[in-house]
Amino acid sequence: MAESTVDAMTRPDHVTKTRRGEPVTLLEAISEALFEEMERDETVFMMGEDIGVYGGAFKVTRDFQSYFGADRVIDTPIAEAGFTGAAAGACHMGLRPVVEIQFMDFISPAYDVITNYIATSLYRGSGPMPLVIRGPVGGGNRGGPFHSQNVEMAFFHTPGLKIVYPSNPKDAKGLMKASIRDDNPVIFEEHKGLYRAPQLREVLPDEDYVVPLGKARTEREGSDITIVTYGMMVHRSREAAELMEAEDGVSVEIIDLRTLLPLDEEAIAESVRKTGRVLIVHEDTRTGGIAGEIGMRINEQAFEWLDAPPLRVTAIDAPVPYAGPLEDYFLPQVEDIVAGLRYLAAY
Amino acid sequence: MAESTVDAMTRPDHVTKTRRGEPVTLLEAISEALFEEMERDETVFMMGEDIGVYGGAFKVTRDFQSYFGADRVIDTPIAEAGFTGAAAGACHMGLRPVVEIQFMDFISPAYDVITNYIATSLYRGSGPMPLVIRGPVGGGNRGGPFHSQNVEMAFFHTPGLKIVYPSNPKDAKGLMKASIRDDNPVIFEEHKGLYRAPQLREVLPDEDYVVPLGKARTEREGSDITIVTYGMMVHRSREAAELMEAEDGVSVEIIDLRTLLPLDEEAIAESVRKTGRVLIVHEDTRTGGIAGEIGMRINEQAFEWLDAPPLRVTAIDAPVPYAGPLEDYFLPQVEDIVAGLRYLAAY
Amino acid sequence: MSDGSATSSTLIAGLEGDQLLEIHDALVRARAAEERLEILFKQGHVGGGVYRSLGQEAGSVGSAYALRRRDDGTGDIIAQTIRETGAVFLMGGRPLDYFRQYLARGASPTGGREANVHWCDWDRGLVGPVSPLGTMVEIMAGITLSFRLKGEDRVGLVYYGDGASSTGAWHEGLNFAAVQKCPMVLMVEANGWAFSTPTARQTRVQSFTEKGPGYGIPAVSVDGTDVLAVYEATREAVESARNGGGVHLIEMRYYRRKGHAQHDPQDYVDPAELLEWEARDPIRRFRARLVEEGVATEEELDGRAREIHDRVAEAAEVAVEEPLPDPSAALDDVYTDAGAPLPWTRRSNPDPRNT
Amino acid sequence: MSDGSATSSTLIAGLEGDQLLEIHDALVRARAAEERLEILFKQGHVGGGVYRSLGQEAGSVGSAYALRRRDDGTGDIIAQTIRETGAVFLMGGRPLDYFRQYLARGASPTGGREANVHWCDWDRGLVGPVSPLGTMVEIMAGITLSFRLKGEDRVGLVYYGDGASSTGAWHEGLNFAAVQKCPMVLMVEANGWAFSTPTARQTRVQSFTEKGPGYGIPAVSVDGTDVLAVYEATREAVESARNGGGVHLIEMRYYRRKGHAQHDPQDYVDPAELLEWEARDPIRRFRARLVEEGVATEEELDGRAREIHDRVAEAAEVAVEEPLPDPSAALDDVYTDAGAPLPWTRRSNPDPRNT
Ligand SMILES: Cc1ncc(C[n+]2csc(CCOP(=O)(O)OP(=O)(O)O)c2C)c(N)n1
Ligand SMILES: Cc1ncc(C[n+]2csc(CCOP(=O)(O)OP(=O)(O)O)c2C)c(N)n1
Ligand SMILES: [Mg+2]
Ligand SMILES: [Mg+2]
Repeated sequence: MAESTVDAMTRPDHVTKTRRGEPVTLLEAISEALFEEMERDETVFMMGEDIGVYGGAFKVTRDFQSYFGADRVIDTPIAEAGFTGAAAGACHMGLRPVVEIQFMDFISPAYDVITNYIATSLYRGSGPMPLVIRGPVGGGNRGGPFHSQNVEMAFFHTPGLKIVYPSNPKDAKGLMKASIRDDNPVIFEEHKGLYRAPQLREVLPDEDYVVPLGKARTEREGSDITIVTYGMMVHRSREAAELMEAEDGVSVEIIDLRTLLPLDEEAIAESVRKTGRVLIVHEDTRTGGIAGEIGMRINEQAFEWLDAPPLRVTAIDAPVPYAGPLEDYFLPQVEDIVAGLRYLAAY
Repeated sequence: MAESTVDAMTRPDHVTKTRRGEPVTLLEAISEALFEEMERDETVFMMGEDIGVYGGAFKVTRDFQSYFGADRVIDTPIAEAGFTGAAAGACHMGLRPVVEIQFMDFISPAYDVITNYIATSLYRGSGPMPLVIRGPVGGGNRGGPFHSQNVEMAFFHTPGLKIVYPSNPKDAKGLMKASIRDDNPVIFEEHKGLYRAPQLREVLPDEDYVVPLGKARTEREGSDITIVTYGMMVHRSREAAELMEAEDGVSVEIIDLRTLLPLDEEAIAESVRKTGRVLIVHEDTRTGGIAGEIGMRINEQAFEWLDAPPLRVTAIDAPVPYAGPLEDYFLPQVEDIVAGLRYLAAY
Repeated sequence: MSDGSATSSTLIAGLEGDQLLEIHDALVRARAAEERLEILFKQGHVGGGVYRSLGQEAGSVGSAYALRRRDDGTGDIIAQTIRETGAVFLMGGRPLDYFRQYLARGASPTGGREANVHWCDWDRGLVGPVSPLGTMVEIMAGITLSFRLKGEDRVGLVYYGDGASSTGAWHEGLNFAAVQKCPMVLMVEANGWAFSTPTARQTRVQSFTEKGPGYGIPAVSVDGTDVLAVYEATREAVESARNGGGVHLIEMRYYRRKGHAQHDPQDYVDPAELLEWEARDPIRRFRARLVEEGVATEEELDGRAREIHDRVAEAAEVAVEEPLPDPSAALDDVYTDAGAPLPWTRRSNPDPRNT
Repeated sequence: MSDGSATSSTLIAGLEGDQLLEIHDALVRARAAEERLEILFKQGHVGGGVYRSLGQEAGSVGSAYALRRRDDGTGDIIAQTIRETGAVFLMGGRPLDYFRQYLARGASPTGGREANVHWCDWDRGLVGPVSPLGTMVEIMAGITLSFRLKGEDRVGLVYYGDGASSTGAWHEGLNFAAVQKCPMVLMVEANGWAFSTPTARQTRVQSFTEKGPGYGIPAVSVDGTDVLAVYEATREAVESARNGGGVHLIEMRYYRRKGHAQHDPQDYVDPAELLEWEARDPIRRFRARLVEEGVATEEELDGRAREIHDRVAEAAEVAVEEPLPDPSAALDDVYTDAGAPLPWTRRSNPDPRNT
């Protein structure tokens, strides 16, 4: 586009770690994906609050503006509906915008334009929406009710949208690239608790890879019980699975959904047909959570194979409280998953 | 309140039919409930677009303004977020506002204030929210993508809210009174296709009755299969049930949820424990629809009693199309329910 | 009746006779199509709402006439409202498609999925609007931002009524566009009403030009019944926007002479006001003007009008004869890479399993 | 440094010496509490974000001082922001509760469920704000609408930063309140920044008073570092609102001298600007003024300041010693008639069935 000036000499260090064979965090993996896509395709540009000079509240786009210019990394007014709607307009003109919502909790003012305009554009004959709406989600950081939300269920019910929620750096980079290249609007959730988690740091393939949307991943093979989960809960589930293996000799398979919409029904059904027992684990609140849809898909696709009811472990049905003890109580813990697995194992 | 002037002599005819022993439509039942509550409790007042002079797009509040005055029936600017938020402020000051959304599709600009402020007020220590947000929903009227939506799943996932969706005049009146008297925020959905449906016209008890929130109703007793449904689909389900009885000799029980949130889990489980087979029917789209949560509750409460998988009949996963043939294809039809019941009966 | 402002404006407008006649035809075509639509509605051909722009045609035609109109996707773009029949036709939208949309025909631009003027044509510069008011300001902000980013000297014109100005979307979109200096012109259709709500219950401003300074953008008010006045005001704003002048606001003052939609009896409106505005009918005004200035005779204009009415009637006939869409088309185009799945209950032998 | 405007304003303000000292103490208390909070933060006592109002204390104290402050639920009401520590204390909010909120103590007004100044006290006239910007204009519109409907002569003051003015909620709430002639005053905290975004990238207006006419409301701008100037401007607006004058807007011009929150190094800020505004420190200014006018001596003021710092330190101590909330309190108060159900996995012997 007009004023973008790409100077290969000054690529910021923190987006070239993979080229240098260094391990990256989930946050750095996302930064690399965004940076590489902007270099690869000049129709990709970004809008959001404080993403330019400041590099974003979590520094995901640090130094992007000085590298790509202020026309490709645009600091917006505080107007989630305004700039998300504007991004939709840009899609019509052949651009591929990526908008950052500073905290995904603040996507709510854009609920109208996302569900009514963006999700319906193709169906109404107005054309595709190659748009990515990304930002930090999730609890455990003492952020209180408005800096801790998971937003998938605000949009999961809207046909036309895709929803992505990575659990590790490798997936995050590949999924972000796939999302940017997808011609449909994608809501991309990045868990604050995973952003810089040191234990997730890994060396990524130094190549232009994508992780296809709509395909789940087997995080861990197992034969007795299936856990269907995503995001932060993949890791709590692994802890629980290892504990079950060690203490109870129960073998737990973990399906990491990666993409929530469209849901990889086949991967879920296949695992359940193998184990006959399933626990759905999500960090989000219970009633109306995604576990319902997953359970229903299992009823439809694998009922005959069930040896026990599909059950779920989730956050409690309340806003996200601020105080540590309250928030920890609000969130699903490893002990909850273990309790759920034990109940299913004994069923 | 200050300027409300109640003159018993001039009560509009259309809100006194029950007193005169005349049958009422679902729309008239709601008008009566609103009118009687405003007479009973002067802290009740209304805001919305065109509800005053015009009496509302569907005339639910016809003549209310001339009767109760312009301070209790307020014509607002086109600002769903603005006047819904203002209604929340009025709750804090001891008032009990009822806001009309002209078409519930347009509640989306208020999504932010409803989910983040209104639903969390009590939890944040700001006090109760005796607020009713009501308006027309539902398809079948050739309204197209923005005048046909069902909005329950936009809010079903938000703890702190209640959601009501009546299927007949008697329930509608009692549920509206209960909603206005409830100290929690209630989203009240009124199906356009039921508003004036002549076959629903009935004589209501001439007394101040309420239908408690959170309690389902058995629309029809049966022994072989349970249908869990609400709103317009109660009537399509009845048609299907009668056809099954007549043609297949299958006895179908129909549970009319009436309140979607909180969900009457007990009533659902009880019926399923009796029949062992369940079909969930909703007009809203499939993925992320309420059938998921209902199926999950059944898994949790009545799995042992299931002789077949809990299944669902819903609208297709798309926006609501305008053309008759498209919209009819989009919506669940009696034939779909029959097909679902036959599958379960044969399972 | 002729007034100075108008006389001067013809000269200033500097339009040739055939251009003036083109404008005349556009005005007549808009009204003819809407009148024909009303007939189809009364005959039961229209499922959804039917909207009129009676008395607002000059605003619609005059503003769109100031645009760079192309059919290859390189021209200016408008976001039309239900009151912009005239602009839609001027941009290249066909009366046939207009009727197809209202009649939900399978051959309509949206395949029967959407109604009325809610259709998109990127070649001719028509955005596909949605109903939630205010949204299109946000969308047009992004479209015109793209023009600036790509260095294209195109302009976007977004129409909205007085009522839409109360929405948060209108505000967020307008402020964003203003800060980003987007080549966007916001046309405020100040027709006195939002459904049954008078402008005074919508806002405290006397004129929407008062909102300009709050966004740091120029704003002018124009007589929306004077097609040339609207044309000139729009041409100026559009040229300024095209040359880096950023966002402009133009208030068109006129009156909604019909109800909000067909079903609205307008019983809340003072009949005297209606008569008053009928006397300022934009088409009668412009006709008189053309005759006065010797651009055409009454007879010539009658002839053109008859011709236009005939063409419009033919288009309506064609649309009426066309079929509704194939039901299963409801499943298509939910995603670029997938449609909605066929309901399991509609399979030849119903089964929820994907087998 | 003393300037004419200020001198004249003391007189006009017509405040007694003890009132002036009350204002002085309020300014000092706000800053003392925030400085103490910063210490607690560095000691690791605070989980959430820590916000400062350094340089904005005069706007906070001066405006709230103009209100009818009560502790029985009959007075005026404010919707505070994170920059309004001074106003919160003036209204009757206690430093102890302030620390409890930030430290998420079980005894905090929100029982540890919410953070910072996001707490509600209807007796003293504090609304419990939420984070999504703009929302509180809508809420306050309804609170003040209620005052009008109930015939109470109370006023609502809603504070918001320059950045919040870009939100649709701000617009919808303000326009609604203006049309409804609500007794509401909107205080625009024009501190030059929204996080890292300068006001010029937020809006094209030079002053937020330019937004007044777009809502048909009076708007004035005031030096936000001059506590008496803010007091007088607010008093006038509040009295007008109280007497049926409808909505007013007041822009407080000052500067956010600290980062957006603790974690913000402010590296995007020109240090020269910081020095410039430090020279206009509202507390130093007002102290000098009091001494100049002979209201108090340096020593007296030092004594009062020491006293206040001690009290604040004590409150902090108390809060630090207090326990965090009981975990299961997370389940309460979701509905007036029900809490969240206990997770089935946490029952003595886990079972999903309600038995
Ligand atoms: C957000 C939203 N709320 C409500 C409506 C319903 N509605 C459709 S048109 C209309 C009135 C619009 O008035 P105005 O903007 O002045 O346009 P006009 O009809 O006068 O041309 C309303 C309230 C809507 N479309 N969108
Ligand atoms: C709708 C919304 N979007 C984003 C945020 C994140 N956020 C919190 S404060 C802030 C900056 C606010 O700036 P301003 O309104 O000027 O207040 P100040 O911090 O300068 O006092 C932002 C962007 C938010 N709280 N709400
Ligand atoms: Mg209008
Ligand atoms: Mg600021």
